[in-house]
Amino acid sequence: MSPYVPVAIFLGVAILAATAFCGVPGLLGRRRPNATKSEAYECGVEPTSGVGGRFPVRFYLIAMLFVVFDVEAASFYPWAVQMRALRVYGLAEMAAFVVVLGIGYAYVWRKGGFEWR
Amino acid sequence: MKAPAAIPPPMGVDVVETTGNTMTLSLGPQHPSTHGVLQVVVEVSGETIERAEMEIGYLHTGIEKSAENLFWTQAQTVIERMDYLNPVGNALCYVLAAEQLLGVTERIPPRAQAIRVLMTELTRISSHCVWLGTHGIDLGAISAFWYIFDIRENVLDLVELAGGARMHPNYLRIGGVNGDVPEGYLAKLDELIAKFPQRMREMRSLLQNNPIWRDRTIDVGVVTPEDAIRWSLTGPALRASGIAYDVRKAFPYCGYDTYDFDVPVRTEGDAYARFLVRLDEMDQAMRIISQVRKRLDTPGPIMIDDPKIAPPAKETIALSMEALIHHFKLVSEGFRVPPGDVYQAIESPRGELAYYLVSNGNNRPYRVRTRPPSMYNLQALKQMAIGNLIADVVVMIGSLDPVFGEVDR
Amino acid sequence: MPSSQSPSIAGTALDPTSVRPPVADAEIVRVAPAEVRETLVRLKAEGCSMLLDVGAVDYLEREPRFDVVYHLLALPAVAASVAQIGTPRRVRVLAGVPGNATALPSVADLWPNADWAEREIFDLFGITFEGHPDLRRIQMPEDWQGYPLRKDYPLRGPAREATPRPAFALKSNVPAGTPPAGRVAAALQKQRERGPADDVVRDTGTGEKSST
Amino acid sequence: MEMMPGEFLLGKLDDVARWAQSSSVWPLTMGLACCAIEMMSVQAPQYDIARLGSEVFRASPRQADLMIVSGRVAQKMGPIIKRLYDQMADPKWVISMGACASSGGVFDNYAIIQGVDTIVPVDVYVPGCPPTPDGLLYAITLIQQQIRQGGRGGILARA
Repeated sequence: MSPYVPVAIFLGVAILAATAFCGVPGLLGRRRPNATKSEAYECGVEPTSGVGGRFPVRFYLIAMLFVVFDVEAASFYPWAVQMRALRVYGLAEMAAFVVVLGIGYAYVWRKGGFEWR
Repeated sequence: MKAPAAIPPPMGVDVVETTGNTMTLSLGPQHPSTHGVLQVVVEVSGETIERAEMEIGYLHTGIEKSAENLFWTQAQTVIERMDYLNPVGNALCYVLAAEQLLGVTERIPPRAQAIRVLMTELTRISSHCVWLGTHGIDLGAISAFWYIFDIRENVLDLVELAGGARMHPNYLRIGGVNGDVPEGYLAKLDELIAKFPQRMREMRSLLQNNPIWRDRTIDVGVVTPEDAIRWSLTGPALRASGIAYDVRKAFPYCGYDTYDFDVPVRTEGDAYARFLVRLDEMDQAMRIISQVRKRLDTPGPIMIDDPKIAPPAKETIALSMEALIHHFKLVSEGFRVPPGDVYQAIESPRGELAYYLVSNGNNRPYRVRTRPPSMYNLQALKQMAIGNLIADVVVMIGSLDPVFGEVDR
Repeated sequence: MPSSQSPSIAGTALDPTSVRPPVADAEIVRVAPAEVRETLVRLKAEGCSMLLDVGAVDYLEREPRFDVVYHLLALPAVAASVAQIGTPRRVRVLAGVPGNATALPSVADLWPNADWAEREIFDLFGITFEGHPDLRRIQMPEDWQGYPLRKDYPLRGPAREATPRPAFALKSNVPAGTPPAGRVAAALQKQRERGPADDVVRDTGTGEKSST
Repeated sequence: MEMMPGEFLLGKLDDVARWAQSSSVWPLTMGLACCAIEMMSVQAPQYDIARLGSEVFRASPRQADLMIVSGRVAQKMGPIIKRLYDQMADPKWVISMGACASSGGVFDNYAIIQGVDTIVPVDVYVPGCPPTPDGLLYAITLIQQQIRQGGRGGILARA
């Protein structure tokens, strides 16, 4: 029994639960569509302009930067849990990771990527 | 393979915005941050607002038309529901205007005036509590809402104990007050006076030096003194821009010139200044209440002794014929108010609330025109919102504290 | 009449603004509609910097029929303390507008806060303001007919004024002696069947199916 | 649902669904007038609507089950409320809070719609002007009672 069976079971249960929670109410729930219900909700008034149109690029910029630094923060968790076991090697590895990302952070900060205007 | 066109410049971070397309959004009548039924149609390019158009009228109740079809005392019921955060203030302004037309302002017993001041200041504190709670929620400070509503419940208990209802007590009358404060009331009032400073310190420590709160409110919605005058802002919005105009000091009524309290003023004119002015106003209100509390020790009449206006005491009706006649006339057709028009202003938590009352000698008001401070304060948002982010507009609406029962009347 | 059944006893004064109550609330300036604008410009130059409010009143029998009332206040336009402000000068300008020519020059350019006030007067009284940036209804829906705050506009709106109030609301208009009907009769009948003795205490246990 | 000897709870699936639906009725954030301020007091810790599972006031009608019409309904607001009600997901309930929403209240005039039940089907009327927070809490328990005892809701009620 390879050590990865528990991981597979865990993954299977997670996917099963997710589809169950989303799917079953969809199947058993009541369907009463009407014209207004399918329209876009805009605070109670008729929707004015279509949602199309192009978004300013600042939104994508901020989204990209967020993804980068959020993933960085998320990758601390596995290390933090096993900090005792990894001892100095883990610490050095993590420090290098942080320094590399720090350089990117400083670059974006100086270039004004965080300013909204 | 054709050589590619000129290689575009490296994607530098300082990107120049080329297309100017804007999106029209509606912060509609049903929106958590509009403090009621206001629709702000904003034309947005990215997050910055190019143009803000406000649509009101979603709570138009025709109060002024209803008041014209009710007796003088009955009209106070609908008028009290205009600014539902400050019901006693509305009733007070209407009652003072009617008394001026009747010419009985000097004959109102001092104890009635003291009770009126007490109820108005209590309602001012409860109104500022609701403002701070909702303003906090708009900026994510939800704990402020929980704490501040506890203070508000204590204040409303006192209003309910004396007036009979939490929000619209219908406690004032033309000529005085409906009934004296019950016994044991002054003891509960002392409890609140003793507890209040500590609770206010807690509230101040929660938000005043909170870095997020300061970042979100400092330099947001700045109003210069000239703009405040041009847009006819009054109340905390005006005093936060440096002009210390307070109707209680400029045109004293109800004996306000005999109480000593000072008018909090700041000069920055931004949302943070309005926040500080309102907090100081709550402390000043409590200072007035503690002075009124001393005056309530001396018993005295609470209604004018003119039988044409004040209904006779219940027990005298069975005994004396005149009392029965006065009671019958007052109940069946109310009293007449001599013809004339008057402009009576008071200091409501939102600014100068005033009634332009016209009577043609009938037993019903001929015209009750309200000067709605919220409407004029809210109108300034048209100019303040241009060039700001949508998140800042939410802060501005909260700091102007509009109440839509008063904006739409 | 929404709540009081008795009709209003007739008022005495045809023009209430001509009778001055013993009240010093403001200086009164009555002008003809033609010179409203220059009076306001003059007053603004004299220091009445804030336009407190613009209101309107409909005196149905009086000629000119409408009164548009401007309330002005003299406040310093710079930071000022309570002492410096003292008791500022308050002026009330009354402009009599005839019923057939209901038009006035707008002052929205002098004071921007007049924008909504004038729109509301147009919406509720039908008085138009020339030169107003965006004169349309503000309180009532766009397609609303009639001007509600006029004295000849019925209180409950033209549509509902035609339908009489439901009978149970006006106790006085049910002629005496008519036998009770509908729910009242049913309740009386149930009372008789139950008889006076066992006054049923309403069972408020949770199990009971609530009357929704 | 009753307790079986081995600590098992047996009950129809519909009852289980109704029990779940009734214990978390999420209201829509829609405050109109004075009753909205009392609705806020119900949300505040002193009256604490959280005890009934309804403390989550959803801003969008898509995620709300209960529409509390808290205040007077003006002529301009009528169509807005109809649209919001239509855009709420089924099953949905309506509480008409206060005299103004239920019957026009003290404002029997041109500007107020005389009772919100001319626009949306109302399940519970709350008397009072404004009703005390206890009144609203009792109204929400009535809604929960309706759900548990076979009103709209549940899983298999297709219609």
